[in-house]
Amino acid sequence: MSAPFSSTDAIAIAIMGSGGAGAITAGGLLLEAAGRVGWQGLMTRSVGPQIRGGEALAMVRLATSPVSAHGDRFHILLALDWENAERFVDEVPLDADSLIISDPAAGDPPATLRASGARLLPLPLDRLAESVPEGRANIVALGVLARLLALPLESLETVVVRALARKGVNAAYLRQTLAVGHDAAAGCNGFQRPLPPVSGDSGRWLLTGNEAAALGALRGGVRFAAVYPITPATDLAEWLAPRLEQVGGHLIQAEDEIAALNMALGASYGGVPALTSTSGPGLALMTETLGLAVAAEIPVVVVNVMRGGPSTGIPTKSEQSDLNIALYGLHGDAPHLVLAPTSVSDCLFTTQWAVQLAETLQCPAIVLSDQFLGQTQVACEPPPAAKPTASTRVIASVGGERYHRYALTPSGVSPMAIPGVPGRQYTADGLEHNPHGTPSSRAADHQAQLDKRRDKLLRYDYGAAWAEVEGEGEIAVLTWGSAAGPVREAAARARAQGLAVKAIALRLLAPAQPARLATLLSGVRRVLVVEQSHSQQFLGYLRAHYALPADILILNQPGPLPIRPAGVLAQLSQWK
Amino acid sequence: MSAPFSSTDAIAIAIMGSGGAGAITAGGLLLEAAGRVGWQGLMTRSVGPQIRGGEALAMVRLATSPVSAHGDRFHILLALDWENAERFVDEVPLDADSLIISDPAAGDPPATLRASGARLLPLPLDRLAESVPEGRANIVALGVLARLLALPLESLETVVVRALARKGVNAAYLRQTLAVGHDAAAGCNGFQRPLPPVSGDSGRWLLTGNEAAALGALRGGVRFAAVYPITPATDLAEWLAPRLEQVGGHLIQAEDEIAALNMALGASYGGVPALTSTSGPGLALMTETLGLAVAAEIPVVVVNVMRGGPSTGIPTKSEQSDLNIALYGLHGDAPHLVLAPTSVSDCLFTTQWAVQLAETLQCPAIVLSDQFLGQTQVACEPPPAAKPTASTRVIASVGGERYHRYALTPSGVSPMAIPGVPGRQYTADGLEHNPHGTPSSRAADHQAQLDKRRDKLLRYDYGAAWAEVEGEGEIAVLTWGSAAGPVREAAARARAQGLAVKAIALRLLAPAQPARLATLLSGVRRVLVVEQSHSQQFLGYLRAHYALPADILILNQPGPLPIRPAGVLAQLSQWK
Amino acid sequence: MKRMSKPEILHFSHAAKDYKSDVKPIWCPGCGHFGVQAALFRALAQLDLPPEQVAVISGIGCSSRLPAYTECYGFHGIHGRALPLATGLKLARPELTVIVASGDGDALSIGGNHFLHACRRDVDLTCIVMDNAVYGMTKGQPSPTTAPDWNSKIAPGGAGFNPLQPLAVALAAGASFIARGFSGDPNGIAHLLVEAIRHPGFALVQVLSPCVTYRPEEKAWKQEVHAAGPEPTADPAEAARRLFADDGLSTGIFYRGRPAPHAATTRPVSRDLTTIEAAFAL
Amino acid sequence: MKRMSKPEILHFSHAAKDYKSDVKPIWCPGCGHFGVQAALFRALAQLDLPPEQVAVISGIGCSSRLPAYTECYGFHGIHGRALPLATGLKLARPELTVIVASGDGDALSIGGNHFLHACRRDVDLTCIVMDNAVYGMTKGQPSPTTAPDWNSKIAPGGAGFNPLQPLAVALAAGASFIARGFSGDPNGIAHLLVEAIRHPGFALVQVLSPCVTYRPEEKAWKQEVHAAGPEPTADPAEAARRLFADDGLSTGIFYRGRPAPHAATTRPVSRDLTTIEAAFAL
Ligand SMILES: Cc1ncc(C[n+]2csc(CCOP(=O)(O)OP(=O)(O)O)c2C)c(N)n1
Ligand SMILES: Cc1ncc(C[n+]2csc(CCOP(=O)(O)OP(=O)(O)O)c2C)c(N)n1
Ligand code: SF4
Ligand code: SF4
Ligand SMILES: [Mg+2]
Ligand SMILES: [Mg+2]
Repeated sequence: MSAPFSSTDAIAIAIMGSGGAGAITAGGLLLEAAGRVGWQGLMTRSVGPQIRGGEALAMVRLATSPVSAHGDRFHILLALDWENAERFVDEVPLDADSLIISDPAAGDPPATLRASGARLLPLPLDRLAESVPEGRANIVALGVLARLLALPLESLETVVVRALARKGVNAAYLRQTLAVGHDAAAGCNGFQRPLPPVSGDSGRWLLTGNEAAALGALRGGVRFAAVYPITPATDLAEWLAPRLEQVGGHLIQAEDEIAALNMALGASYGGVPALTSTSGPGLALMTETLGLAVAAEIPVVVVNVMRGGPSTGIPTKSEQSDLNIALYGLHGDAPHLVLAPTSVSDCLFTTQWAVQLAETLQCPAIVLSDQFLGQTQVACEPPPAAKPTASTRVIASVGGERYHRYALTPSGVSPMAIPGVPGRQYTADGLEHNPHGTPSSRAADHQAQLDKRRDKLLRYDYGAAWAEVEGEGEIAVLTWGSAAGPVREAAARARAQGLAVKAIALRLLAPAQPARLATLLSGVRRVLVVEQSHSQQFLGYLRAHYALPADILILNQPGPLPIRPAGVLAQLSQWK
Repeated sequence: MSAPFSSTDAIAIAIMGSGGAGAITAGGLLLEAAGRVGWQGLMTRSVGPQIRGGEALAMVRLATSPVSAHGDRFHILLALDWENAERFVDEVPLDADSLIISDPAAGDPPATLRASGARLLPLPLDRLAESVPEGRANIVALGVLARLLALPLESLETVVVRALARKGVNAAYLRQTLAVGHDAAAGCNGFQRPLPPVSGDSGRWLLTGNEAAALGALRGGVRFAAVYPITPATDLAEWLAPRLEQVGGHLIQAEDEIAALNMALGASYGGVPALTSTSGPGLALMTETLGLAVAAEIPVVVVNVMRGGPSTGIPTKSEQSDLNIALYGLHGDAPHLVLAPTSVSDCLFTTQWAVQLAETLQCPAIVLSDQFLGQTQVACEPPPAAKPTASTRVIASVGGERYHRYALTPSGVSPMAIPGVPGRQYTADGLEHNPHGTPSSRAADHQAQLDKRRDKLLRYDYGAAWAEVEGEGEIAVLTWGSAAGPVREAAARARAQGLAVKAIALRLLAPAQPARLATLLSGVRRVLVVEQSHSQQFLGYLRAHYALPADILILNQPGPLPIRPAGVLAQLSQWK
Repeated sequence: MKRMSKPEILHFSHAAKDYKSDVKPIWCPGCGHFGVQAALFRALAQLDLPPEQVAVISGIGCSSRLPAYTECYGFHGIHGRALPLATGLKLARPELTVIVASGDGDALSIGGNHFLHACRRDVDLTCIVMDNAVYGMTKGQPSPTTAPDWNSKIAPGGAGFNPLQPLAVALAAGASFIARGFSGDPNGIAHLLVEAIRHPGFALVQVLSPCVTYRPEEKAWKQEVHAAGPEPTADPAEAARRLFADDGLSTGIFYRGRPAPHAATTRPVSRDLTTIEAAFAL
Repeated sequence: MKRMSKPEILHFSHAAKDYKSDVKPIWCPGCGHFGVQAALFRALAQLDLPPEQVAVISGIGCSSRLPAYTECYGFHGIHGRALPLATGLKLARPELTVIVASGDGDALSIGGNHFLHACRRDVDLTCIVMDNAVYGMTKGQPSPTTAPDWNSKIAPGGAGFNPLQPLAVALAAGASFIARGFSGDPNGIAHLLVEAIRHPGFALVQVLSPCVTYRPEEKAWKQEVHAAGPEPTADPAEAARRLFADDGLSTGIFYRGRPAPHAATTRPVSRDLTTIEAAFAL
């Protein structure tokens, strides 16, 4: 479940180019080829505002151990050209130890990049490409990188040929193009950044967080989905659609997000575990219906892949700023579940768990993923195999005595009848009701049902999965979601520097677990809170629901730039 | 602005009856007649589930000083019949000092009421009514109450005749019916609860909080409204519709709440201050559009009249459970204004202030009223006359140089161009943008605009109106909205018992004012938090944004029953 | 997809009263919605559908209170969203009979988008719109079917907007069964509902259902309604001709077309999860 | 109501280029929306409307990016909600020319309810729906106007639902001006827009606007579009006949009816606030 910190041997490579140059393609192939030799890593893409074909940047990080965040700087920036490079300079921090590879024919790197002091390795990428029929500079570049990283060329050949040959490119030419690049970099001693080969079991999975979340949903038993497209959540649904059909389920594109969630609710009311996926603006449209799911006690899962806000904001960039709406965005007193994956691959486990919790507790669950987690592709160890878990919903079976859908039980959960079962007919209702389900505005019924809906969440034992904890010490870092990646890495570095640090990433955000956190924080005297939101939403949440030591530091920043390990480490170092 | 605590001379009367008995009519006429002789008071209605004509209960409280809450118990319960009385017993606490008036022909009071030990005054209301042509028992009852309260009969005659004569009832008969009741109670010495006459300026206004809010909106300059009907906010719009037309404005009923808020936003973008009113489910539908108002910086006011939640909940009953969604229900980091009236009549000031703040700060403002504040009718001192205040929006005038709609200014507020003004064309946008307004996903632009939108709210000086404070002491009660009424009254009683208590009702909930509250709390060692929500939403908000003393008590309860002064006092007494 | 299968039941006839629950309606005495309730029970009895195989889904409004008054499975959802709830249920559980109970405000105002798309999708649902040209539950505001000059508190002198013709809109949007009834004639509605439920696509049944409290003048509908005339047509252009000339008070089946290609059916499992997961392995 | 009055301007002619801003479109090269942009500029120039008297309001989508590319006042709102934004603006500021720029997803999927009610209300707006039968901005999902068998990632093999006929729906819902153009013919669209803007009620102009990236086959529209034929009719039944027989690729004005009674006008002040407040005094 837990993805350990990125090892310090990690190498970060940025590939940049204008529309059509193939930077993203190259980045993806590099990651895949690296995965095939047992390396692990991730790739995040960044693109310009054009709908299609604009400038693009692939950010790849590779290591021999799991990678769950970007690092502080890039070791290699490979520019296919310098058009619109200015757009990306913020995203590609370099230093004097970095290497810039570019074609001298494309001109000099922009001054902002040169100011980093990075060394320059000029290579005639275009001319080299032209030396091979159908040759392309991005493939030459991959050959170059293979040499510098000590990545076996065969691995690259396999993935490049498989990916591009089906687009009609001649396989032999592709191999030749790679070789040209590989050869051209042969003399570049001193520029190499080899990663050691991985031995032993090197089976790797290649997937994005959105795919992982969708798979988690399938494993959890989801067999119905209704969605409305929205960046950066659409690809989750696009992966799910054909697979749901294959397992006998169904995905429907609804007319809007309100319809999507209501359709999911209808299916779940009918006994079929259901899901929708969306992002901030869509989640905002769903909160009324989420309240219905709370009051009528219908399980449903909403995967919300966060992007920059407020409003339409920055749709293609990551941010952790939907925490508030996920926790508090329902009107009335409406207890529900909020969970957050702590890494790209953890999207699988967390979404599966969310389905199981929603089904068990007859309650909506929101999974807070984000653009980084959702759209970053990782090469990682295969997640533990898990049989698809059956829905754990408590069902009312056929029976004669009067059925009370909202009966008050010790656990707070009452057996739910599924249409089709004789003798169990009832009306699910968002109006306050008595245990039978008949609308009631009496104080006693309101209090009893409010208690029931709260208590079923509070009495449930969530076990250790509620948070991911690494290390021990008087200093704790509290974080969540994609910020957990850089925190994990910073904590490991701090430990290496002799600072005992406990890194805690909450996976279960609601209901809050004050007793559990108190246990984790016993002996902790100082807390650093790390989150990617402008208004310190996570800090506010912690203050509202948990007892924290007096000595608190906060590191928060909005998107689109990621939190980097060095930033976290700098805060921790104040306590050295 | 501040409505002082209810004087201890207050008399509480409940009038109850089945469908068509006229209990609510009688309650309203009693309050109006009392107001005409200078008394103050309030009336809240409670009805059964039937759409029309079901059983009803009027709860009236009268005093010679302002009344802003219901008391601990009722002095008089007048039952026109006992049908469905069980429905209302929770809402009408009685004690041995109470008086039950009912017609012996209607049978005995239910056991639950008799258990209170209240004295019984049997009066043949129906027979008395039959003694007059067109006579009705509820009017007889008013005659009885006039005698017991020492309310001059002429005052009742005036209001009863004015109200019912236009429905075709003979005025002479009405007077006769009142007299019959008045006479019948003549011998009831020992049952009297006279209020002393009020001398001096006794001009009174009779209005509900929803009417007061609508008037505040007009005073603040609102000239456009778009609404979708929802209980208990509909009557705000119904009062506003004809009056907006009279002042040259316009109200439109939209197809749904999303359309309503977007229409208001369109009008405001066009330079016309605009409002919508709704309740929980409608507010949930509006949060996406509220985010647009934040990002595009368009002023707009949403009056949210809270009802029991979650989901459809208890539409006709009061609760303070939309605090979370109002504060945190927008996706992304979306700073906005949230205000709450502290009494029925304060709905006027607070809504007017909300309009002015929204216009000044180019930001949406949510006014959190509730069913109690909105639908309770008060007889009160006329609010200070105020000239309609012009909109205080900073407008961009005609000009030649390039216009930056979202320019970074010291105050954070940038001049807004109004369509029609030449040379100032711009595109309002919910996408993140640079100062000019052009969409941008750059980190620096995002940070700058997030800072701007936060800082304009933080830098503004809200003055003393941000909270309503009464008293001094080491104990403070922190509350908001309609809970302020019983808190005020309990604090006054505590003071009378020698306990120094400071009562603080926050009128401005967002942005939080930690420095101001710290000043108010300096010297305070204990805090009691009072709110009408099941999940302690206000306490969570306080903990998240304010520094509080360690010694905190919380008194929270969901609707539909009101918080009563005795409940607050019982908590305070623990600190005696 | 995990779902219940239609149980083997011993055949027995259901009577209308078997579909009535013991919850007392909150409706005003004389409300048109009582007629719809009675008609629904008769139609279900005539079709002899086991109550547990029927789901009645609604939004919010006086009309939308219907589910709890039936002995079927019910879902009283939120305002305007009954159709997507019902669509999700039907797609997940195609063997159930799914009926939507709605009002002119619920279906045509806040729910208008779902109405449009339910017509277009033509999923096998029966949608009853109890049309009283007013918001009853919120005490008398104009709805999309209200005349422009109807005076109300919120729109003094009238809202000024032309009423929507729900049947014409439904036809244009793709609904494959379109009918209108009058709540004063429960047998007539029962007949329409039987046909609507039997129809394998989206079936719209508008019922003129007077709100005696806020639109007492609608009691006159009893005198004004009249039969639509010729037999239902299967030709959309002909149906359009009739509906564009229609006075809004004629009853009967206007259109019964071929349902659209889409049908809610259970798909067989064609691949197991392990095979699906294998594609992630490098 | 406080509002700007139309300023006395020295009369001068505007050229199409006067309506173009310096913001560079994010559209793909060859996108149909460029043609709509050009047509709008020509129509505004032909009507000689001062740019500051025109407001272009949109939702979200490639098509909805139009406002910032004009030199008019603009509002790029949220997905699906351009029509209510525009309605509020027009009611509050009747003297402005208000134009809505939308797409098939924006106007007909998430925005369907507002579309329905904008038609019904018939407020004086011009609504351009750039229809490419796809969600361009989110990279290629089916929209309400997409054919049932169009294959896409989210609906492999096709979504299976019949496409919506926006013009027929608009007619049934009450729109008083209905036309269709093709983005490959900017002059043709400019003509339709001139008529639409002049029309005093709700004017719908659907523009077939190919998405060259996700629906490259739409480039064939150039060969397939054809003139609608006869003159516009003012008879809804006749318009219905035409639209129900229409192939979706004919261009021209289908319907120009009498706008509905409602008109956005400024009302005179008839009472001051003090008089209104006086009613509260006992
Ligand atoms: C989101 C939301 N908005 C508004 C309401 C208030 N509301 C309840 S019912 C209703 C109108 C019902 O009208 P209709 O569907 O015609 O039913 P009728 O009562 O006339 O049968 C409204 C506006 C609500 N419950 N939820
Ligand atoms: C509430 C919400 N849901 C979803 C989206 C994502 N989204 C943006 S544009 C769009 C579809 C646009 O399609 P269309 O209107 O046809 O415009 P086109 O890009 O094809 O011109 C969607 C679904 C969003 N921005 N907001
Ligand atoms: S208000 Fe009208 S629609 Fe509602 S129950 Fe009464 S009569 Fe029926
Ligand atoms: S994706 Fe399609 S609609 Fe969008 S800009 Fe490109 S061609 Fe135009
Ligand atoms: Mg109705
Ligand atoms: Mg489109």
